[in-house]
Amino acid sequence: MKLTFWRTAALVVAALLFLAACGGEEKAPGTPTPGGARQPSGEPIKIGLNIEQSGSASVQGEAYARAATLWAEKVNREGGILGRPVELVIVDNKSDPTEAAVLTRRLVQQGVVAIVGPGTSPTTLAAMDAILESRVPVFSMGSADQIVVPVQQRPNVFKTPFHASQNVDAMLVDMKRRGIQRVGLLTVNNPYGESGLAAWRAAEQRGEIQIVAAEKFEANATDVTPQLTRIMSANPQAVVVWAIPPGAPLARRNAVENLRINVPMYHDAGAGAELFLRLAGQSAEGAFMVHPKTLVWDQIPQSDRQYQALQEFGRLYTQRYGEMSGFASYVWDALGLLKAAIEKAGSTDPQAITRALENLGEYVGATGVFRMSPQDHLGLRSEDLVLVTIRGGKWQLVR
Amino acid sequence: MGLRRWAPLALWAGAFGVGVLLMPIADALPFLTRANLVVFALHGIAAMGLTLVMGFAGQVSLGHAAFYGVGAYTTALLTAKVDWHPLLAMAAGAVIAAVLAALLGRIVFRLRGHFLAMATLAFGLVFYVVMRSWDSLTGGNQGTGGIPDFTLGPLRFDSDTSMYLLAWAVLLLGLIAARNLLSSRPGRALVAMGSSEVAAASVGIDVARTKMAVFALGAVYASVAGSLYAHYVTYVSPESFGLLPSLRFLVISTVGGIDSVWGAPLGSAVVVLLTEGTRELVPRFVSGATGSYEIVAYGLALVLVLLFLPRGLAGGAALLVRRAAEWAGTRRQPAPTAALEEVELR
Amino acid sequence: MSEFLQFVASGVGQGAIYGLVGVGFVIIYNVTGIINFAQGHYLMLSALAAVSLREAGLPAVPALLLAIVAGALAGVATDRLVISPARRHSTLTLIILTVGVAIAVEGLALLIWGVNPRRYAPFTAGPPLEVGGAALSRQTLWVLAVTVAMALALWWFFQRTVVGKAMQACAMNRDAARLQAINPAQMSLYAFTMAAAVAGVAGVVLVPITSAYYDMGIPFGLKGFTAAVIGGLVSPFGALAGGLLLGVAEAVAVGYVSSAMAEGVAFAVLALMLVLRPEGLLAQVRTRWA
Amino acid sequence: MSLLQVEDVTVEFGGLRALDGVSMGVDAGRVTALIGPNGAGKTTLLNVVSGVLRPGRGRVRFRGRDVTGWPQHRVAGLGVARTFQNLQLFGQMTVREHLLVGRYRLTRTSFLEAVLRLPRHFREEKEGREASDALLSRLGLADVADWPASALPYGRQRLVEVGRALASEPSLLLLDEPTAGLSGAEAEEVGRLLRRLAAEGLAVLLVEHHMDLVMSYSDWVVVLDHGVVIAQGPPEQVQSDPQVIEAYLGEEAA
Repeated sequence: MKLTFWRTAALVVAALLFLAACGGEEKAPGTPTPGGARQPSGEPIKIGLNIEQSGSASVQGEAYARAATLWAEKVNREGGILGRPVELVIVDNKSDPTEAAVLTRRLVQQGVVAIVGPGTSPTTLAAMDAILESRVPVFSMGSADQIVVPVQQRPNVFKTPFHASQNVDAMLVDMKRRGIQRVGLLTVNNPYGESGLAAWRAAEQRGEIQIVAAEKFEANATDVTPQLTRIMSANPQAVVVWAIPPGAPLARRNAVENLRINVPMYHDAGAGAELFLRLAGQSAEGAFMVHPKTLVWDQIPQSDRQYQALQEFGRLYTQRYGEMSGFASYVWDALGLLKAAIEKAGSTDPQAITRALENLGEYVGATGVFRMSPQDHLGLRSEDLVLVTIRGGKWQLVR
Repeated sequence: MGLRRWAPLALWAGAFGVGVLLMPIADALPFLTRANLVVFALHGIAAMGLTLVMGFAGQVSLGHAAFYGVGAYTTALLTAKVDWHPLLAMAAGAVIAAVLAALLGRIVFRLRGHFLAMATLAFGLVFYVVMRSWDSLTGGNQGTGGIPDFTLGPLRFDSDTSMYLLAWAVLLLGLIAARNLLSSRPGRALVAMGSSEVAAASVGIDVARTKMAVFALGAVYASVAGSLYAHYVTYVSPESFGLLPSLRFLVISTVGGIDSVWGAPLGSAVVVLLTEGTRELVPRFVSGATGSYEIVAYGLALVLVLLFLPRGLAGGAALLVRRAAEWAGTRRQPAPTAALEEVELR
Repeated sequence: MSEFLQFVASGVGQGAIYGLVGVGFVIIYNVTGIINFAQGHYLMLSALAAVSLREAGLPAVPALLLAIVAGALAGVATDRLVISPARRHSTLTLIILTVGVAIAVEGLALLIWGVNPRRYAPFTAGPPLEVGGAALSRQTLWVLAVTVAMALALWWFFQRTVVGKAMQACAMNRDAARLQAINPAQMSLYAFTMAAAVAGVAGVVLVPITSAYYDMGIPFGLKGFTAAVIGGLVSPFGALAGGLLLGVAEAVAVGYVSSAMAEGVAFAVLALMLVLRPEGLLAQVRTRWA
Repeated sequence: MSLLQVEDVTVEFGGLRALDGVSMGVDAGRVTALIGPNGAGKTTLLNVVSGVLRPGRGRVRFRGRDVTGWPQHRVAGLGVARTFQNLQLFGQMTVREHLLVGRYRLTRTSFLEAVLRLPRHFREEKEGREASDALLSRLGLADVADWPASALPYGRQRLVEVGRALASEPSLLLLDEPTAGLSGAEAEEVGRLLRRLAAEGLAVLLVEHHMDLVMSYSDWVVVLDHGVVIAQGPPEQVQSDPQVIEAYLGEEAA
């Protein structure tokens, strides 16, 4: 058969259908049945989502989009906000700083009352000018401290993920308990890893830890054995990996399979929940991770203040998507905080929402207990982080 | 005399007016904002530099975003950290970009074939890595911010509208400069070189030097656009100056057409319309469509445009005008359409 | 010493992959004059297809073979749907067209597989082998074995088959080849198919080492291109050697220079190569492919 | 001493000798013709003189200055202009623009002066326009001054190339088969033009196939065969040289 244009086109279509049939993403069983709450009515409240659905941070963006969709369904099922339905305007900034800035302006023009996103530090910082001009409340899921600090210059900017420094503090607590004083750092060479590295350097300056080796690797690396070799030659008592998938599970595999590293390895909350288990396989056993309680939502005792919030989020999310993500609760809580603030303000005026957020008091979310104030646009404490490990292919709460 | 002198001025004033008219159009279209116009103008300026390089030096550059980055980082560092005037910082960026380009050109223009493409690729990537790694200067992966607004005397360019008007004015200045250049001794040398290097050399044109000069000029365009970008976003990080932005400039220039300096703004407009248009339209046809559909649509649209308009939009438009003139029989000049189609880039 | 061996062992494994991708660049560039930006995307397609076919329940061998075929078909499609209809356009336009293909293919992969990376189990389970104190994972051995096999197969193809010789002729002089009744359109189809197939092979042997995800095409394409240029962009074997050199240089740079700059070291090597030895490391093989 | 002197020039292409110890001279005010069978090395010699090729051995002197191996543009800068056997016109440029490009070496306007439209640009444009208009009417191209050169019939395209070369006001003009593809009448026209130019003091080196033209319009003829000068002298003398006749007959017989 001679391959003409049309024959090839037909072949490609067939191949695509075949791939789509067997390659499709694992999707969990259908949506939960709608509850009996009254139907929201009136003009919808528009909330913008400016997230990284493609590009370098797409693993995060995917979780953000899932959490947001799930949340909007739940809220609209339960009567909306102020009796009005919620409409999400989700846009993909392609992990591109410029697009993130432009899309912030576009969302404002489309009349959103608040924006969730951008979801990384560089996209947020690039959009900062647009965010400040927009005057609508904006929740970022970026980890860098300067997104909300100094708060006087960030009147309408909030964030939901713990500061990198808080993750470090939580790890340090456990290290002190084990008598670990010398650590080796392996960070991904991008803004995400950089924020972790900076937090560790700060801890070292405070004299809380000694960093004996700090190596970086590219986000798309296929082998980080050389970096780990370097780190181990400095004799650390523990290795800290600051990265997201696929880098984090790759580092774990290289360490265990190739180098048989026998010191404790700590990962940060970005390492990926079930994704980490899937990608690291057997090698995941015994790895430590500092994480919000969402990862072990079904192991948290009823006595915990977050019990309710975690049950609701954990159940809905895992039922729908079949797995948990370390990033999903940031958007879930950002939207929850916005809903609470709109209800407290009794209006969708952006300024009023911002004021209400600052005076919300305690808000118990899945990520942690938020205590936002005019001085603190995050409001989380590192005590809300837990240490988890992997046993028998499952996340287990250590403490 | 008076009329002849003022006619071009009126023409450019009209062109500026066209830019102003784009604003209500963008406002009326649901998927465009004035922020898109800013990006359109900035990318148009940078791509114009690339058009000059590709159209006249006949060389592909895969690292154009690095020069965009040189401008952006120079402005960022000089205005945010040492408080230089934006114009001075912009000039400094342009000089640095030109020098870097000249050095690079000096090395690679001795080579032949696609080596410039490769060398610029390598240069762009090394620049990207340096921006990421030189923490103390550039802020590394975290980028650097706190860049003040662009000011010009009493004027402060702090909104989308003012920034767009500024960028559009700069774009027109860039066009004027390019057209001034092309209709003069050094510009004719460029055009000559672009079509036959051996014949150009035979009338005394130093081909290597001229290529180097046009490469430096292209870098200046990119650098100026980068400086404006820094003032607009007020924050720069390496992500904006890597391989993908370089490819984007390449796409803009090619789609617009490299035979005319008008190609760059045309191409930039098309790329903005394609990205934003697919973002808006695709979800209407495919319910629940997310980012991935837009990317596919964008890629396919790009392929289709190039399949049907291989000389880009400017080339296609020129051809259309010629054909129309021929058809209407109003031709005062012969129409060498065949020759136009046969001009090949080496 | 064992540290150094570890760096080399890691580098060789990565470098073999770069080299296999680079081979595709060389084949397409020499036969058609095009630098194909979608080259790394064939690797991505095959890697993801392998995961999906395995998950769909196919045994390993047919799954891997089918995945390679899928990658090769993507090459066929690139040529027939995009390159062939645009044959008369300038080389520059053709290069940009491959950029469009790369964008569309990446979007399609995102559509089909989503953003999350996928894993594929190593071909053979078991602990890594110790070589002079350095650990060499079993999958790395697979990568090396397959690379050697590919090198032999390529040698056989270009030296012993009619089509291979015709492609070589095309590479040396396209006009002369045309005079010998070699159809350039047909050669272009073969070039794209082969390049995609070789990248596909790289993709399926690579997945177990790392994981498969939709945007792995650009980084691997870039490294493959660098490998091809180091090899002089004239010989598939130069590209393989260039890949190995690049992989080892990167790993050694991690060990002795700076892990943050390792990638920069690779590209600086590329830049230096262009300035000092634009004809590539293996200039003497310029006129012959083997 | 001749204006142009070629001494013992040898050029090899991968073991094949295209030129083998060629020596000759070209004088001001004369039309010198370079003839020989196909593949004799005529264009190669032109390429060596104009700087396209660097000879393996031998010297090229222009006005007594050793210009061997100089890059093309520097040789051109001294006042050596040339045309090409297979036309090398500039894409979509008009006829007048071709002439303006030809004046490159006579002008100085820089990138900056052009972009900013400084006085030198206007002055040189004005001079350039006047000079090229004069040259255009002289070549009979005035009526098509604003046409794209590529739209002209072949014969006039050749003339544009000559015009471009003349625009640089050279002292040595190298012409590579300027009458190829021209009608007899057009060729005659070119011949008369060359005589007039020589009369004005220009040195012309003409590579030509058209024997009638060579014999009636040149002052001096150099015959190349297989890269070697086999004869030179006034046309009538060369015409009767037995070696030349043999070389040409050999070609015709083959």
